[in-house]
Amino acid sequence: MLVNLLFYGFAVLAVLGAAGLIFFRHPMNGAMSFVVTLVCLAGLYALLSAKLIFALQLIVYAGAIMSLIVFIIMFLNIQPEDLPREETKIPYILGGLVLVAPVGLLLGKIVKTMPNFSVDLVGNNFGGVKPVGLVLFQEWLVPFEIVSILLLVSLVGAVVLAGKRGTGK
Amino acid sequence: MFEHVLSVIIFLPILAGLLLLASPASRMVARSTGLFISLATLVLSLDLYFGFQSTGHLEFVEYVPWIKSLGISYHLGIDGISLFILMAGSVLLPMVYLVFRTREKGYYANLLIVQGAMAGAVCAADMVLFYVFWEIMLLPVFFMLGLYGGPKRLPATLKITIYTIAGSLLMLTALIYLGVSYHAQFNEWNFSISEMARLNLTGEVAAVAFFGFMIAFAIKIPLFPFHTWLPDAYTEAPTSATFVLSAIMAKIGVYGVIRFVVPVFDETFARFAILLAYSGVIGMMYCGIAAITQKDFKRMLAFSSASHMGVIALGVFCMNMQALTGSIYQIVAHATSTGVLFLFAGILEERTNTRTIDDLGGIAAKAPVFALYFAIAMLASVGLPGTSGFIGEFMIILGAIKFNVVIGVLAGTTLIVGVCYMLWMFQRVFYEKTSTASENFKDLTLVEGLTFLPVILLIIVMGIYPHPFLSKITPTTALQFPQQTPVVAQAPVSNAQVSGLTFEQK
Amino acid sequence: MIHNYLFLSVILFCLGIVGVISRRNVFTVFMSIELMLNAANLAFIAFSRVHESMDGHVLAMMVMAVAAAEAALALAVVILLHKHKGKLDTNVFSLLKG
Amino acid sequence: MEQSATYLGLIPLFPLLGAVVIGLLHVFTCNRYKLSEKFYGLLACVGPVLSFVLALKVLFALKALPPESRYLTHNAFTWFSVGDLHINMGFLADPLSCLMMLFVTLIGTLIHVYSIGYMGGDKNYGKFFAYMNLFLGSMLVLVLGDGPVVMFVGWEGVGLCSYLLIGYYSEDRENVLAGNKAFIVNRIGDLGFVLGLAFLFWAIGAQGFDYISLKANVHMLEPAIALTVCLLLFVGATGKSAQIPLYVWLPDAMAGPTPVSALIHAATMVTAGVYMVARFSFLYAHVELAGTIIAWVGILTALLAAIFGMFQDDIKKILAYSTVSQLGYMFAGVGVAAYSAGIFHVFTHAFFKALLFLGAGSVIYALHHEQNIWKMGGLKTKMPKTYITMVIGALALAGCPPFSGFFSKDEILYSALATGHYGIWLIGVFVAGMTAYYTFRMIFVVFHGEPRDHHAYEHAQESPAVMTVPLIILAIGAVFAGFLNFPGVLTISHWLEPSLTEHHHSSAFLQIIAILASIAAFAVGLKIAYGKFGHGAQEPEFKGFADFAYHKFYVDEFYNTVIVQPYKAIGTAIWKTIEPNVTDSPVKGAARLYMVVGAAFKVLQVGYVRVYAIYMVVGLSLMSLFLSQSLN
Amino acid sequence: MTNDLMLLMPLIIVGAGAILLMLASAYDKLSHEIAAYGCAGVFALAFLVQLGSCITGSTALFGEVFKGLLVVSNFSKAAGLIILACGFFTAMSSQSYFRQNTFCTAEYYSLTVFAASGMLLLTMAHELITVFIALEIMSLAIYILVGYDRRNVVSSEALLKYLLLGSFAGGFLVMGSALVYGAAGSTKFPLIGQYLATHGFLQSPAIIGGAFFIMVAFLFKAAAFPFHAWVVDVYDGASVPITGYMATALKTAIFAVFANFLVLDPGLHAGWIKYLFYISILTMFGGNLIAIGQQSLKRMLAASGIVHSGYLLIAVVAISTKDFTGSVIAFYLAAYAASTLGIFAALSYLGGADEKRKTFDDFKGLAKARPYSAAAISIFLLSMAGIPPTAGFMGKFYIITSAIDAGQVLLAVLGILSSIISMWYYLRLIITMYFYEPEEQFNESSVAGFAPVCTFVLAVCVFAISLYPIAI
Repeated sequence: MLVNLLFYGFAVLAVLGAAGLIFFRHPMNGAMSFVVTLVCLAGLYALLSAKLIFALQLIVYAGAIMSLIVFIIMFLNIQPEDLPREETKIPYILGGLVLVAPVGLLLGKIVKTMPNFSVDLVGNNFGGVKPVGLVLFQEWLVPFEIVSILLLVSLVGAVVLAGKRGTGK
Repeated sequence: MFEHVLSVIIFLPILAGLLLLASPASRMVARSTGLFISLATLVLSLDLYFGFQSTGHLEFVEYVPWIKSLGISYHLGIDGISLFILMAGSVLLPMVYLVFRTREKGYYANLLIVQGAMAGAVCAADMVLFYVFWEIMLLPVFFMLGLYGGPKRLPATLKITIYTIAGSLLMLTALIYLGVSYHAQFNEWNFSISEMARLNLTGEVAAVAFFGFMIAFAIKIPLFPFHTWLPDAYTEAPTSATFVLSAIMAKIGVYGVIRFVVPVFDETFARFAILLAYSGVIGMMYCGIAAITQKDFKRMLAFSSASHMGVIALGVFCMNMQALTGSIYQIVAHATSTGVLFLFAGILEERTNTRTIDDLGGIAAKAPVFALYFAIAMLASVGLPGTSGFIGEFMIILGAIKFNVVIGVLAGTTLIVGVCYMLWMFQRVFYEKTSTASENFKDLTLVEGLTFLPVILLIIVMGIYPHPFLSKITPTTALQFPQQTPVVAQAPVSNAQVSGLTFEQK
Repeated sequence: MIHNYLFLSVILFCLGIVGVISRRNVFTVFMSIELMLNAANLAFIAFSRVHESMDGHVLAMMVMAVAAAEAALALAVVILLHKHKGKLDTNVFSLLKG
Repeated sequence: MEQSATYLGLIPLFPLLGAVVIGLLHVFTCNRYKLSEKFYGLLACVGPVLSFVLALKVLFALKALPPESRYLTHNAFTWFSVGDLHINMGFLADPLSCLMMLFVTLIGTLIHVYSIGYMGGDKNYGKFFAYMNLFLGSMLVLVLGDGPVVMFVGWEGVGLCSYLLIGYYSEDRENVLAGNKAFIVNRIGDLGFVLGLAFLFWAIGAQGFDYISLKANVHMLEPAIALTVCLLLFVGATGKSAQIPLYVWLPDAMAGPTPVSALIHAATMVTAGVYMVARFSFLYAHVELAGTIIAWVGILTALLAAIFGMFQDDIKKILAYSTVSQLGYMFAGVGVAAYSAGIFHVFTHAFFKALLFLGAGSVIYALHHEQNIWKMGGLKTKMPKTYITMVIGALALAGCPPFSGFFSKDEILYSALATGHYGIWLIGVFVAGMTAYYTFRMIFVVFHGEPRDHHAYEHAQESPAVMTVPLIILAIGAVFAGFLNFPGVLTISHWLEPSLTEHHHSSAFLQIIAILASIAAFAVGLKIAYGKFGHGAQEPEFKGFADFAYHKFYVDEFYNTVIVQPYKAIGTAIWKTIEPNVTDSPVKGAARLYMVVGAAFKVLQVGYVRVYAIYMVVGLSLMSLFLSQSLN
Repeated sequence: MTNDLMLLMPLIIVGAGAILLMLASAYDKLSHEIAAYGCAGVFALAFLVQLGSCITGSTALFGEVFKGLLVVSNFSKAAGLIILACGFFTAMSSQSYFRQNTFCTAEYYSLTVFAASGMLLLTMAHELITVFIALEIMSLAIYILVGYDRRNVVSSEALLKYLLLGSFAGGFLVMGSALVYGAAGSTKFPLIGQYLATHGFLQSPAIIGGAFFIMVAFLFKAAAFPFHAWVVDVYDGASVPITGYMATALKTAIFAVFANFLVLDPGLHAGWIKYLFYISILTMFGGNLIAIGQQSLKRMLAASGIVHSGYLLIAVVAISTKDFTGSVIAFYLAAYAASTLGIFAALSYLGGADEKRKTFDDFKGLAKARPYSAAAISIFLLSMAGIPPTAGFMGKFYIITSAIDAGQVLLAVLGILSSIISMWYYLRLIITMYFYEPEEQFNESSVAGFAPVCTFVLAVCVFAISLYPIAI
């Protein structure tokens, strides 16, 4: 019962946060409300007894990535006049909702066709660090490895694009 | 007579042309190379001609598998139909190098390439190979027209190129459809032309494929509604390109009809033959009438050429042996008459710097030899008995009557239509008072005279003693219509023919 | 009820899409894309709960990693653009068209 | 049984070779140095003379044969042979072609000789004789051909020659236009001819397409086709022999040199049509209707031409119309199945009409190419030989007994009467009178009375012998040719029997009536003419019907406005209007559409990244709509 | 095992080479010329190894090593060959390109190689998340290369557009894989295939939806119709060699993985034919219509790239799921890559400093000034237009054949129609080059470099590929 209450609480907050992300004019506000969403998602992960992911969500997403974004926003110290004047924001959002509706309906249909059962917390160390780590390094070695390449690339990219550079030799 | 003579005939000019293009050769070198190569080709094809057994089937066959998985092969061979188009090309093209001097390297190189490509298209016994050469044929014309053409050349170039390529791409689809349905029916891939006759094609898709081929050929020939690229292209193109287009390339369109459409799509063809025949006849009259009031004699010849092609195509659509043989014979006759007329037009243009008929006059008095040659070619093209033009035209009309009386009668009018514009043009250019433009018109030089002499003689010989030529054609055409007995003078006339005729009377 | 989780992820996903197509602020657009990824992650976790297998968790981790990488690059781009125009408006950058 | 005679092939070959030789000589020398006229003249006469000799040889060879198998053939080579169509370049000499051949070569020779004088001083002397020889050769091919297709070769060949010779003085456009007219009108006829051949071939041609086989198979022919073939072939004849409605080219053809008019447009070529009909007598004899149509067309042509002839003032035009009129007689003859009569008239007509033309030529020559009879007069003292010969010719033409014309014309009228075509007979007699009238109108105006143009009169003089001798010979022919068909003597109709399919009527009573009628008509015509012009008369100005007739009923103008101009207009319309705006419009439209749509799509690339995202989502949601349809 | 290692060798070489280049580029002494040679060397080496393994013809599923996440098939090898060749020629033409454009550093080449490694992974990947990551490796590298000219706002704009839309599409890919995972309980192709074999495609909506989202991502990268809008701008903004690289190598990788994904179950393939049919038609015609109006050469080529994706989609529609060889796709990709790279190689040395020659008119009369280059370019254009005897013709021929063979006659006909439409803008360039008088002398004799060599090598390839179609 408590689980359901928690779920609904998190869900509503998450949706609200997402809505806020979309609505707020200033990216800073958007970022903040997005953080709310992320935290709620972390809670939901916990409810789904994914302990490791719960932690990662909080640390990596809500922690690292968002703080990075916020930092950049601050760093560029955007004045309101720098922001795009989106008079047509609301119509666009409504139009967007209409446009997206079919996709949502499709997904909803799909979800309905799936088996449905109650999720109660799984006791044994499902989703704990050790088992997930085992799965990761036994089954999913290749993605893990190539993710490192990906990070490398983005590193180089960040350097190349934003870093200092003398004009080419 | 050695192996691979066809390959040599095809690739010798092409390679020579490419080499010329790649090399920094001078004009003179280019011209003499072209002359030499084309003469060599001529020798080879004469050798071929006299070695030709006229069995009615493919001869001098070369077969090398190309794409095994699809049964596509490098497969060459000629029969009575292709032989004559090949010969026409080999015999006529050397003249171009002799007649026109002041041209650039690329001009001669392109001529060589187009010669080889046309030979290839005619000799190809595999559909894909045919298509390849068919497309290559166009490129040199494209460049000659665009680079060395008249002032309004660009639109003409675009029009002919896109028009033709559109047609041939449709043909490509149809051709692949044939190959695939062969795969479906006989469970093996094969693209060889002769095999396709085994297909039995029915239904609407077959009809569509039929039109895929037909439109491509109709554009090349060109048949009536598809001829609109012709006047501009023929007029703007440099003379020898026009010559190539009218004398040989158009014929390859007809050849395609004979080679693909007639045997493969027999019943579909029979279904639409009447339609096509009408378009041929209408085209003949339409272009013939349009020709009469042309101011520009090259343009007039363009229309007249279109008009003649209408008749030739008609001969194919009439689906009987006389008409078919007639149109094959007419192909050569037309190549020798109208083609040569285009060359003469080029000479006129070179020496008087005008193409307007009314600026000329009295040339007959100035240049009797030229006038004589021109007159003979002209009379051949109006189908005067005793010239090559008559035989084919007569047989086509004969066959047309057999095929359908109305069409036959309309086809007959070519006798009148042709003569109207030709005589009028001849009068205004060669007779009457000498005009300022033709005041100091030089007669043909000795070289030119000797260059044209063989063709002029050919016109007459083919008119007076055509039998040896026909005897090489008839075996093949006889195979096209198995129900008709080949050359037997005393074959009894079947009542079916007579009654059919009387039926058409009612 | 597992469906609720899935519906939630669907809703978040759609909101992400809406954000992308309705906003001109570069940051907002980026965060909307992140939102979509998170929605997907939620689905992963939910499904792995359904299947009682932990593959989904691993996949979610991978997605996070990719998201991080993208974010890094994206922010670099934002800085770059800000250097050029001092604006965060995507519509400012429409020199290439036609 | 079959008789082969190789030398048949030589008969047309000699003139043709002559043509080639002379032609090449002329072409290659004319602009550098001139060969002497004598040389050309002699060279030109060789061919015709040789052919004439061979023709005589043929005559005797034929006489040697029994009548029922009286023909010689020579099969030179297989011309072309495709499927059932099997055509030899073969020659057939039977009494009919032998007769034609004889007078063609004879008159041809004479006119060649005459031309040597007449064409003196012309700069294209060689060209002229080349054409003449070419003509003679083609004419002989026409006559000797053993089948319709070979005949067609000659048929077109003579057409070509007449075109070339009419436009011989090619500097001024009128002549060339006249030549074009002749050739094109002939071509219209040829269309009929070719179509006729086509039908004939598909009907019965498969067993061999020469006269003998056709004659053998003619019974297999359905009536419908038979009629079609007959009429189509006759269309060809109307073109070549200047019958209604295609006669218009012949008067204009007088633009050519006079010997040409004499040889081609009077004696030989124009009679080819009659010859053709006679040739196909085995066919026409079976088709009553066709015969009747031909007869009526012929007689009406005769009438019309006679009317025109009465009001002309150009001496050659008068003769031209008389030719048309006489040709009308001939067709009336063959039309009523009196083929021998028709051919006989061809024969006699050849002599006296050639004579008249050459006479006229000599007058024109004397007056330095003056052709208007109202500028002549009183020449009989100046040029007696010409005068006498021409009077003889005139008498023959007018059908005065016992000159040749009388016999042949009377034969035709008699057969018309005998076969019950009374209308044709009446018109025939009437036209005979008119003939007498316009012929002697010409004679009187030209030779009697006072000279009208004194300057010309002073310089006028008798022509040289090379011109008068042929006149005299022809005059003899004109006088005596008629007796060749005099009952009792060896008759031409008897001689022709093997090669014609006809049956003779013999009714002394009708014979008498016919003869009397013709004589009366002649007398009346002569009387009127003498009354009006006997003592010299001034050029009358025409009014009313006369004026209408003087302008030839405006037929040329009619054709011009109804056929020629519209034809040209259509031509212009096609390439100026229809081609770009109708035929080409799909192509142009496609091109334009192509560009327009291209521009439209360019607009869609707005460059806003959000819009691109929207495109994506639109596509996405559309597809997901379809998908959610397809689900469950 | 060693054999399997050999099969992975190209990937390893490329990855290692990329890292080495990256490290080496830290040294200032390393001029980008040398980096170019190094990069080309890496590609060449990998290419040769790949060629060797092609000849041995052995394949591996890596069942126990990588749990079947990577699979080396003949198709993946062929695709890999094409990708490596593209990389090689790109490196070479960049070497000339950067003699007249100065924003190059050595990282450029390392990123090129990184991208290649991503592409190779993509061709081998048989698991959705691996696909996603490989895709991202490739994309990120390409993003950076697109925006490499930092001082040039246009290229930054291109980068922005590509990055935003690219990661947007990535989001769909992830969602799709999540759904597939939800239904099949795994993201490995073989297991998905098993699941579908037992349940049937149409009976499992989640897979339908998942596959739908995944395909959206692929179609985006392949620039299929509703997702094509970015292509023209991005290609325009990117530097010439990178444009060529994107147009060829990236497309190859995408179509490889697309085909691999579609053939994992006949039902899956059959289910999508209906949609792919319309998408391919729209792609062909949309691309054509965009290309018509273009003045800039790069934009025209970009649009024509869309059209060629349309043809490739025809091939994808026509592939047979059993005994899938992918030869048609591979051949067409090879033919297309040869001609496209050829043109971009030519542009990269004819383009002039800072790509000053962009539009058609800038190349007026090229034939007079540089006849051989003009001839080469015409050959490439004719090959794209599908005129025999060029490779493009054979490629088109195979595609049409396979389409008709698969009963898609209408699709074949429409494909032909679209190539008729496309004739105009190819011919237009030839006409501009040949039939006009030159307005300038294209005399950047200083920038010979390797690009001209590449151009002619590729021109030869265009014929060689068509005359010996070993692919089938």
